[in-house]
Amino acid sequence: MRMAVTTSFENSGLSEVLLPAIAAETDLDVELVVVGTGQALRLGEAGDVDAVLVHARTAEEAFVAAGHAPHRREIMYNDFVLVGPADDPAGLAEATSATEALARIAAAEVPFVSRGDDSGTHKAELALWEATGLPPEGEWYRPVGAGMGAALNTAVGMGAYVLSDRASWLAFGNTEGMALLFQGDPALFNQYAYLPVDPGKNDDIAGDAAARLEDWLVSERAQSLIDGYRVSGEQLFTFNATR
Amino acid sequence: MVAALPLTLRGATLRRRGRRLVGPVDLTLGPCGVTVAIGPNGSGKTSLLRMMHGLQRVAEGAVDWSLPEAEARQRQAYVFQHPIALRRSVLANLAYPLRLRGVTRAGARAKAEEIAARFDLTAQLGQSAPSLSGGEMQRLALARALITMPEVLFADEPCAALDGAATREIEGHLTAAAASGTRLVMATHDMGQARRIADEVVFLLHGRIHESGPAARFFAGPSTPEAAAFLRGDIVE
Amino acid sequence: MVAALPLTLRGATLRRRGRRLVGPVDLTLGPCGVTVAIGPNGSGKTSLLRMMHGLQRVAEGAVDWSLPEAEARQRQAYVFQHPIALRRSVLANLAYPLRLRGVTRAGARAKAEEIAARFDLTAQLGQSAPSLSGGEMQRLALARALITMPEVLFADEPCAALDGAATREIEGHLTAAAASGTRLVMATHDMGQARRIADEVVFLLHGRIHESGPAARFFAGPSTPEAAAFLRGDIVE
Amino acid sequence: MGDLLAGLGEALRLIVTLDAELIEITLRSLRVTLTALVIACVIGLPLGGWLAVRRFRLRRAVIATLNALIGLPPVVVGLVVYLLLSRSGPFGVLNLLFTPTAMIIAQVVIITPLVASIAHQAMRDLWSEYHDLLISMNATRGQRILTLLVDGRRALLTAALAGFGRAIGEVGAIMIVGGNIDGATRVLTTAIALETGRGQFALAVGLGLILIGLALVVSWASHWVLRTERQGTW
Amino acid sequence: MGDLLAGLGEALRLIVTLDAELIEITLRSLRVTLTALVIACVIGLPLGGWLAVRRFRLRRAVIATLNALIGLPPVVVGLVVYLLLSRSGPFGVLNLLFTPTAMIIAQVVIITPLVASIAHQAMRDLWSEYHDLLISMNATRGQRILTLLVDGRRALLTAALAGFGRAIGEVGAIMIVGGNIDGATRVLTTAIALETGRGQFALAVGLGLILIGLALVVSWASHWVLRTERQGTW
Ligand SMILES: Nc1ncnc2c1ncn2[C@@H]1O[C@H](COP(=O)(O)OP(=O)(O)OP(=O)(O)O)[C@@H](O)[C@H]1O
Ligand SMILES: Nc1ncnc2c1ncn2[C@@H]1O[C@H](COP(=O)(O)OP(=O)(O)OP(=O)(O)O)[C@@H](O)[C@H]1O
Ligand SMILES: [Mg+2]
Ligand SMILES: [Mg+2]
Repeated sequence: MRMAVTTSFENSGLSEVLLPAIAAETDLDVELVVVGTGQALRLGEAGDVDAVLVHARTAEEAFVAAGHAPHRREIMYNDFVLVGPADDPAGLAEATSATEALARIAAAEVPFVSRGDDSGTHKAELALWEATGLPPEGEWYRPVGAGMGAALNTAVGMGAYVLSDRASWLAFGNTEGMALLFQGDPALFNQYAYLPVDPGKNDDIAGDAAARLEDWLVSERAQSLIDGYRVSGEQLFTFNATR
Repeated sequence: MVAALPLTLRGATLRRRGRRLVGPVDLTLGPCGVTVAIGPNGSGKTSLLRMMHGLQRVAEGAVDWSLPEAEARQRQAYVFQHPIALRRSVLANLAYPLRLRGVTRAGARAKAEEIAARFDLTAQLGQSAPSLSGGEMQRLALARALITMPEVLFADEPCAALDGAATREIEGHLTAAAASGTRLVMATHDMGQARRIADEVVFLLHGRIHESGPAARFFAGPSTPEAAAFLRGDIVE
Repeated sequence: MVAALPLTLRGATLRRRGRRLVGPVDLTLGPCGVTVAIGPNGSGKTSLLRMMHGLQRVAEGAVDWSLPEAEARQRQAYVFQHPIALRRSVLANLAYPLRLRGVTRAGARAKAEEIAARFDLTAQLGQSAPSLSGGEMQRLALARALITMPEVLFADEPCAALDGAATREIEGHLTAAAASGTRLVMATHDMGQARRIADEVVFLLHGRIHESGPAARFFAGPSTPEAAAFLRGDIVE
Repeated sequence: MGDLLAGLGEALRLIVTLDAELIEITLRSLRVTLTALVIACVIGLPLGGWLAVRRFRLRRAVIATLNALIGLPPVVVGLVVYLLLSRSGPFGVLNLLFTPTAMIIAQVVIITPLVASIAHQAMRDLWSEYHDLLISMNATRGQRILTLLVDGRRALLTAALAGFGRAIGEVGAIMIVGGNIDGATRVLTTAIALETGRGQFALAVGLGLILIGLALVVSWASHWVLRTERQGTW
Repeated sequence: MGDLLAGLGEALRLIVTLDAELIEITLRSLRVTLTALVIACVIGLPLGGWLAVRRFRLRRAVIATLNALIGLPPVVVGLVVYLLLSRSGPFGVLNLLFTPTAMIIAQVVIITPLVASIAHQAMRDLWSEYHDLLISMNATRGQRILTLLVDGRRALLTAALAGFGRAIGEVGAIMIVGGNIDGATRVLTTAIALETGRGQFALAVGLGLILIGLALVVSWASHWVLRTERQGTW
């Protein structure tokens, strides 16, 4: 079976832990198609993949409402973090909330890289800006229209701040001169959900396999793997599926 | 076998970018004999031969063979003023026209070797054709044209690069071909050669046929002063 | 002005893929006169001229000018057996060697027009050179070679495609050039021409100089049977 | 700079340890690209020859169009092939999406105009040399094209190598139609893109060096096989 | 199929409304690509000519290498240029990263081998025709190359157009070094990649059609200007 996932999931490296376990325990051969959030949902809509794993709640709900998936199953979450130049010109380290952190960036007019691609991360970022009440506009605000990895690379190259999911940041190799500067606000919560594609779309959709994968993903075995996944000693994802 | 000849040209005219290169030409080419086109440089000998052969489309008038054009073309061969060699060996060049006609590789090879011997090219068979000397190249071009035993052979100054002995030998091949039924249409600057082998002469001047007729009569006494001047080797205006 | 001549060949040999095309040749070319290379097809006339001009590197022996090679080359010109035309107009072809030497566009143009008039190419000046007729092309090649007034001119069968009148006219140009100091080295198949203009004859056979000497003596009575046979137009083995 | 050196080290490490995954994706890269190249040559070389020997009214426009199609943006080609092969698309029943076949299709679309353009350009000169002779010998159109292809084979090498290079280095289209699925459609370029996205530059550069090495080997080998640049003219 | 038609509609809409952003990124695409092409031609055409006229021991190897470099994977080129231009890299002080200049640099690296290879191939034939004459006339090496470039200009058009096509459709490298920054470095191809990632396939196809249209206009115009395919040989 094929599952479309977002780049942040693939970049985190979690898939390399889960896939072998899935193969061993359910004899499902899961192939990951790694694309942007919008593209992932379009692949599901066209029936080209059997399931979708993304993190963009509004879009997911619309997907279910349009009948492309029978339901949406929350699996796990991680969180977003604000990353920026290690010398922290905007003083994020002193911020007490995510909105305050962004407000500091806007006030200092230091470069900020935005995904700008309508992905889950991008939507979360826009929601945060809205909460600050400040319009993210100006020379310092750089929407790069690219995936998480490319946006991180751009931010590193520019010495800019960027909102990243924790997983992508921790797994990221090119961290030169950059540091994690703000984290922990509940507003930065990032929920991943599993959407099995409606098997009625065409005959080739492996609805049965998608259901079995869903069962595995919410199993205790999956929970221990997800919660136990560490990069540089840090836990990346937290399992929160309801059984 | 129906013959491709006679060939009839009626008011045939060749133009290039507005300029009239040849014509209008009216001419009938009967079934046998040797026709030699003569005339000063740039008078249109090459253009006339190319037009007859169908390499150049006429702007006005008509060039008619007795057979449909494709069939007639199949029975002709042409030796160019600047020989064109395929970038292959001499052997492959000789075999090429036969291969085009579907002759087997072995059959074509045998025939090519046979004709190479007749044209004194055996030593060069394996050599790359573009590296031949001027005279060898011209012999190759002639041999390649004759290998299909064409009904009509156009030859544009086929002996210009040949030494005395080779010229006479090639003339021998040409007259032998003519005797065995190949209609020969040839352009030459060598008046001695024209005298030796022509049955019929076409004297061109400024793209038109200025005088034509049986060779014997023409060389004995051309009827126009220009032709007379040309035969004397004087400049013709 | 120091002269590029005399040219000395000592044991000069040309090879291609193991085969000896020419040589070993020992020859000295003095400062004036007309040397004509004759010999059957494939005897190595073209190869000898190319070797002297430096177009082909010798495998053994030496080709020595009295000046360093680059300077000597600057004073030579070569007319190829198959004329090579730049894909430009006749005017641009004529002006090209002057432009290479840094002559201004206007200056080169004026000279080109002047020489075109002498070689009867004025009507063709704007025409694309590759579309010239065989004889016109050969006149172009000669004119282009003479436009720089070279000290040495190599000409490989420069009249093969020319009609009788043009041949005599070109011979006139060549002897005029020779008279005004251009050293002429020429290959030809036309024994009449060789007799008319040669001061010195080099008779080649199988890539070697079989006989050479003053033209008058050679044509009056060659000392080898092969040369005699060649002059009679017989096949030379 | 450090990353570049590290990339070199990475490339060496992957090669000397004969990394199993590296071998797998390298072989897949080669298989996809060579298959696409063969198809593109089978279409493009005769097409180039045909355009060289055939005179028709729209010829110039066709050649100019072919030249322009070299610029087909890979992402768009990928997208269009995706839409056609998608299960909801017209060829969905073939179930080709996210398979090497789909990648081959996309690559064929991308490189055929390049191969045909270069081939046409190479054979146009040869045709102007052969034109009179082949017309005079009454060669059929097919025979003319075949003769040009055979006698111009060394010039066509550039066309084939350009097509190979374009295909082996391509990533935009095959990413979309292949999906970069580990073990199924991952090839060198998509792996490089993945590692770049992960910020693993040394690994990405290392894979890139291996890819360039592959292109060098293929180019040298084909030049050697065709014995180019040896003899003067042919 | 619906998406393809919608893409056509989208393209028409963008064009007839003279969408300001479309015009901006289209002009930027053209500026970046044409600048890169000019630089690549200034390097590649004489290099191709030089390889045609010069005989030296490693010539074959150099030509084969040049042919292989056509296959430089754009992502790797982008990465290396990124590493060189990044603030911690050797040319960091120039502050060129994420500017159109960086994109031009990457494109020059990508298309120069293609331009030089095709140019070499085109001029090799012409050189074998002119060889004897130019040697005999004692033309300097520069004059030889210049003559080949001038007399072979129509054949070189294919080289230039291939380079243009490759550059205008390229996305992998310029995405990395340009960053696809809205209003600064976004060009047609990066916009297409963005819309594809967003699942806005119609818009992506629409932009793609505009890009292809651009390539067609450039190709037709240059064929028309050089009056190719008009006269027989030249
Ligand atoms: N494409 C062309 N454009 C313009 N003029 C042309 C073209 N082709 C040929 N000509 C001219 O047409 C005239 C006749 O040429 P043609 O080759 O038929 O002469 P020819 O009698 O064979 O001369 P030669 O004895 O020198 O070979 C020449 O003046 C030539 O310059
Ligand atoms: N590249 C080559 N490889 C092999 N043989 C060659 C090569 N070039 C020339 N030859 C041979 O060398 C011999 C001499 O050639 P050359 O052109 O010098 O003869 P030539 O005296 O000028 O003859 P012609 O009167 O026919 O022009 C010929 O037999 C030719 O086939
Ligand atoms: Mg003629
Ligand atoms: Mg010769």
